[in-house]
Amino acid sequence: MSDDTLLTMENVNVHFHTRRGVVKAVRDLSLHIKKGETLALVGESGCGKSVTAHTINQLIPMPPGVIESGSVIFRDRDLLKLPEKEIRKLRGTQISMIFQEPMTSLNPVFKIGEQLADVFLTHQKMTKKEAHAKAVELLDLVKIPSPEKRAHDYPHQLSGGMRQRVMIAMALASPEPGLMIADEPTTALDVTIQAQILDLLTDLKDKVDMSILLITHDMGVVAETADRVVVMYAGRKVEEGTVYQIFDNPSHPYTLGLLNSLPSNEKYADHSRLEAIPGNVPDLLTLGDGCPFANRCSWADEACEKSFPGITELDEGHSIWCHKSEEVKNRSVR
Amino acid sequence: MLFPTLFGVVTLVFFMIALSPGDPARVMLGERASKEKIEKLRADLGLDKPLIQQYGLYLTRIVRLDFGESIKSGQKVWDEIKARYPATIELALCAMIFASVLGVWIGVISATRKNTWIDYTSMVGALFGVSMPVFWLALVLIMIFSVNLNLFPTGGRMNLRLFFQPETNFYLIDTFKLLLKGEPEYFLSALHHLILPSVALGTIPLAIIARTTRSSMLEVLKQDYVKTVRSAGIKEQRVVFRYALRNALMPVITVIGLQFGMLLAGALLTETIFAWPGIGKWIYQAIEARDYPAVQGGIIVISTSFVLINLAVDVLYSVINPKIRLQ
Amino acid sequence: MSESLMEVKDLKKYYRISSREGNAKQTLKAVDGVSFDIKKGEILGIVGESGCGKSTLGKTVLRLHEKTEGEVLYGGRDLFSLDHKEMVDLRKSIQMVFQDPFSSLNPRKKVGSLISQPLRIHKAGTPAEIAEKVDSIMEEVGINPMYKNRFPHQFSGGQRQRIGIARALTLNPEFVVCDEAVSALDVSVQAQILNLLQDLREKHDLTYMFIAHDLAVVEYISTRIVVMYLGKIIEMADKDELVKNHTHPYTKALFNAFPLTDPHKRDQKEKIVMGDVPSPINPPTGCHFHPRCPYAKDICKQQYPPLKEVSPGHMSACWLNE
Amino acid sequence: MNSTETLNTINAPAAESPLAEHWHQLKRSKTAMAGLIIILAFILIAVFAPLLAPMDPVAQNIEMRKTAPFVSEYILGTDDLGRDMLSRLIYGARISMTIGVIAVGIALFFGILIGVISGYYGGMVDKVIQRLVDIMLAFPYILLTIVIVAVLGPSLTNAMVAIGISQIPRYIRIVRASVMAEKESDYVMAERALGASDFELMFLSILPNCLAPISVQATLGFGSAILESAGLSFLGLGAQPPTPEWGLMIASSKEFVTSAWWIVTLPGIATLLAVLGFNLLGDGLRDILDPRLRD
Repeated sequence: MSDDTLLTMENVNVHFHTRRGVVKAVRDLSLHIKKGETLALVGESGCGKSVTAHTINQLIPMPPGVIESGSVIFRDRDLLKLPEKEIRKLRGTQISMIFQEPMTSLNPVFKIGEQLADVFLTHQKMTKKEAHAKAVELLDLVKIPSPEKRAHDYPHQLSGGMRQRVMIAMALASPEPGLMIADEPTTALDVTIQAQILDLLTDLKDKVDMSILLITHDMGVVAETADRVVVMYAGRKVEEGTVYQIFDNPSHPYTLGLLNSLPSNEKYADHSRLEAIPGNVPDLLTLGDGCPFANRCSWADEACEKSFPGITELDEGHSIWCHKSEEVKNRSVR
Repeated sequence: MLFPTLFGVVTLVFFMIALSPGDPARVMLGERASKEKIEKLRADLGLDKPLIQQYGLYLTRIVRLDFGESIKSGQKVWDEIKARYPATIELALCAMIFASVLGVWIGVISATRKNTWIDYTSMVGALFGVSMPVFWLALVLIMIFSVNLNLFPTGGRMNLRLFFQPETNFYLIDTFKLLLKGEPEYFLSALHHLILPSVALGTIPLAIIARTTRSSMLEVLKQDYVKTVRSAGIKEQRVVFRYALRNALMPVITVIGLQFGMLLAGALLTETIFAWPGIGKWIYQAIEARDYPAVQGGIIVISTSFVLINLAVDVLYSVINPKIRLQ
Repeated sequence: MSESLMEVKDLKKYYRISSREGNAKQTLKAVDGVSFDIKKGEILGIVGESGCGKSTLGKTVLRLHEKTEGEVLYGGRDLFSLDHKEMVDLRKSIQMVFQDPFSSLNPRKKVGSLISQPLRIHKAGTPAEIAEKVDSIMEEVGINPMYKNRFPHQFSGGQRQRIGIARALTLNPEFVVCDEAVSALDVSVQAQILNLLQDLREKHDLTYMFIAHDLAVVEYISTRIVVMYLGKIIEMADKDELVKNHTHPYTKALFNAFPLTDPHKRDQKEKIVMGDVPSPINPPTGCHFHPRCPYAKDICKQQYPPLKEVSPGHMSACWLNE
Repeated sequence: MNSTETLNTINAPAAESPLAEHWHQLKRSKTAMAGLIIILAFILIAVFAPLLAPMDPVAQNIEMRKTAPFVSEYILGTDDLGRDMLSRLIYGARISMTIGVIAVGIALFFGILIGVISGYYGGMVDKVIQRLVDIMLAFPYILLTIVIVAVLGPSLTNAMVAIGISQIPRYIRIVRASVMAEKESDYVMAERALGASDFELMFLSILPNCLAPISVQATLGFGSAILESAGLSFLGLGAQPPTPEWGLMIASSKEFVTSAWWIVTLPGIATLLAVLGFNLLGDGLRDILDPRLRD
């Protein structure tokens, strides 16, 4: 990998041991994040995108989760081999995270200024006063109006959008932010607020030198903010490319189906029937080794049921994992 | 909130006693008393008046803390309560301090070491704790520590050989003054007499507090905001004690308040065993003697305390929970 | 213009909110003087952000909540003037599909019993007839009738939503309120359900009131769209007219904020409105939108603008239209 | 996303009712199973007491009084009147189980009825009921039972009734809270939209979904009823001599702490075990049925 790579994930497998059996939540996943880029991990519920994120900062509940194999190299160190203490040091200093539900992500009994200042106090040597000043500075950076006053508010006094800003500020409170993992950061927010938060994230990425791993199910959010996209389905990566490659030339049947299911797709301006993907997401428990999308795919044949396909490189940086790449290509003009 | 509840309590007590079978006058004078005598006493007590009038009379007296006179001793009920209640409160407080401090500590340790032997042992212990009759535990403790090991006195508040004149009836306060004057034996004796009853009374609350703390702590540790501080790299110990504990304590405080109230009521069961001259033992004897004014007064005092404790809990609750404070 | 099926006249639904401390009660005006009508066969989309009252509106027009003021005329009769028996009777023709397919089905009941419940309540047939009807409706919504002895938790979100739809349709209603009926579903399943709703409408001659926060979905399915903000209708027009010629700044903001699925257009967008959605308990004076509106004038701060027709069938409530 | 959730929702293999599901979970909970076994043992002892007890529980044998355990045909020794401890303990189980059933039965019946009405209708009805509950809860419940027995007159039956009555407020609270929560859920709204009647909604739709917290409380309430009745008997307000009630047995052992440990300890251990059984089962049930519901 070249020098501008911040994080490389190789062949990661994550299993959950449940009463009914083993759930292979993430299978053979490899991906990389470059410095300064926003990588979107997109897919529907159960596709393993959140598990992937939690693998990076080691927040997978174990048990029942087990990281079976693979490596996650972040700034030349394998995160999966680091002791808990080191990981904790990395979290908050170099890898930070914001969650979907800003309502529950902040401690209800502490003022937001206190919570922010505490992150500074943990990682840097400074007085309480300095930490508070820093906290206010950050609140200003995430465009919270009258930050000095807001620092003395409790979380429940803020709106959802404001809370998410505070969460972003928490993530930025480190001395050397490297990677911010944003797990569905706008899903719980209203659309006008979502637009503001997405704007803020894009803005900040330029101001603060960091990469963002954006986890989302919303193709619109991806189109607005991502540089590169990894599409996941049932624990597998099925397509990867730049945001333009993915939206201009979606090539995996699943990506294609996903984009075609969107009512906002321009082809439905005439009110025509939506081209929905038939069927349901497969049960991860009983899923075999074949292509997980095979049972919903109109191109699928026996080969698809049997084995998971290898990589097909379509363009520089644009790859799909599909047995039927040729056939799909001939029909996938959007 | 407070006054309507108290009013309700007082009313309920009145009607339950008033409607109970048996004639207090007859109880007081004995089975063989003449009819005239009983009628006269009934008139003296106001029992011949209509119920609603009795109730009005009763209310006006209660407001002035006049609970009437004890049938058995002839003394003013309020004076008897004043002489005895401090003993009960002193014991309950000691038991509660013992239970809260140890209970919260055990609960936190168990929660942070979930599924280790420490956790299992303390939780099995706690389960036994909540399953025991308190008076039985008291008896067993006396049997082991007083009778067999001879470590603690079997009852009473002070070595009877020490001549002691209480002022406030809170022995620890009274004797502390003597301690400062250089007479430590009084204080030590009072303390010595308090230990066994406190442990006996405190064990059940201890178990309940430990269980509540543990489950509340586990719940809080699962919350997103704990994930947030963890993902901000803050040390686990700080996560637990600074961030999580304060949230986890909220239900615990409610339980502590509730248990404190229960202890005051539970005094009825334990004070006789430890020959503790408190209000519980006194009410117990009053019930046996069907001494209604005393029973009435005692119950009102205990339930009022219970209501006040709950009020204090609410206040404390709002101090640590900004959501309630500001709304 | 076809006949109207339901007429809503100046409908208000207020809630008294008591704060924890003290007895100071506040009024939440969830729906604050809303008037519109629904014509037979149309799909009326109601769109707005959280707190705009769209969901309360949906439940109030079905009298699942009691009104505070106003009228809801259905077939000429005011819903709120009906007695209990008449109302139960009317429920056969007005139905609702709920947002959350996980909470809108009683977890303790089997699917067959859930779907047959309305038939049993209204005594619509013998047990055999009911069983037959359940089978046919299950097939119609795409659930194999052999699964009728299963419990809701054994189905996926999309399947449950199909069950919910089946149940709403067993009594052959003519009017169905879909309250965020697809927003809890994954995109690929959402498309299936939208198609199903369309198919059923054609087959059974249904009229929908389709409530959603997702502009794309509303835009796709509706024939006419109502935009709500803090309890009031701020704009209302036929779908194409609203999409192309919306005049209200909030509608503009909404369209603008909605993420497009085209990365090439991401830099061409206008700057979006700042600030939060105010609380419906204490909405701003004058036009509720003025604190966030880039075009706000003095009058906007003082007086609420009337809902006026700006072109045939297109209503908008904004002082800028004057 | 949550992978375990996916499991429950997708292609579940066979029809499994929520109850069957709970039973499977219960079987895997060691706590609950331990509790269940203890309870079953006590129930069996209670039912077959006449067959199991080696002697008449009230027959006195003055010559053999205060015989220590394991030295004579009185396996667990005799009390101060020479009655067989083991037989008394066995018959005591009968009494304690009866107390539990009757007290919990009374509390459940009224608690559910009042709680459902209060929670479902809300408004004035609810306010009045809640005020009364507040007042009842303003008494520590031990005191409340004592007052009720004092009013009714001391006897075992009255003790059971008193315990039942004093437990009612707890059930009202729990039932009301969960009814109020359930009432707001979409499925109730959905069934109302279908035209279901209030009665159907209250007792056929909502109540079955509130059974989780109720059954937890009932199990724990069974244990506390046993404890309370022991307390009442200890105060002389419950069972009267020579009834072999455990609390009464402890009460009459007060004077033997120096001389006969078994008279003191055995009835207490029996009480402890029985209550422990219910608490274990209650804890297990709570973990399974409602992980959020903890005291």
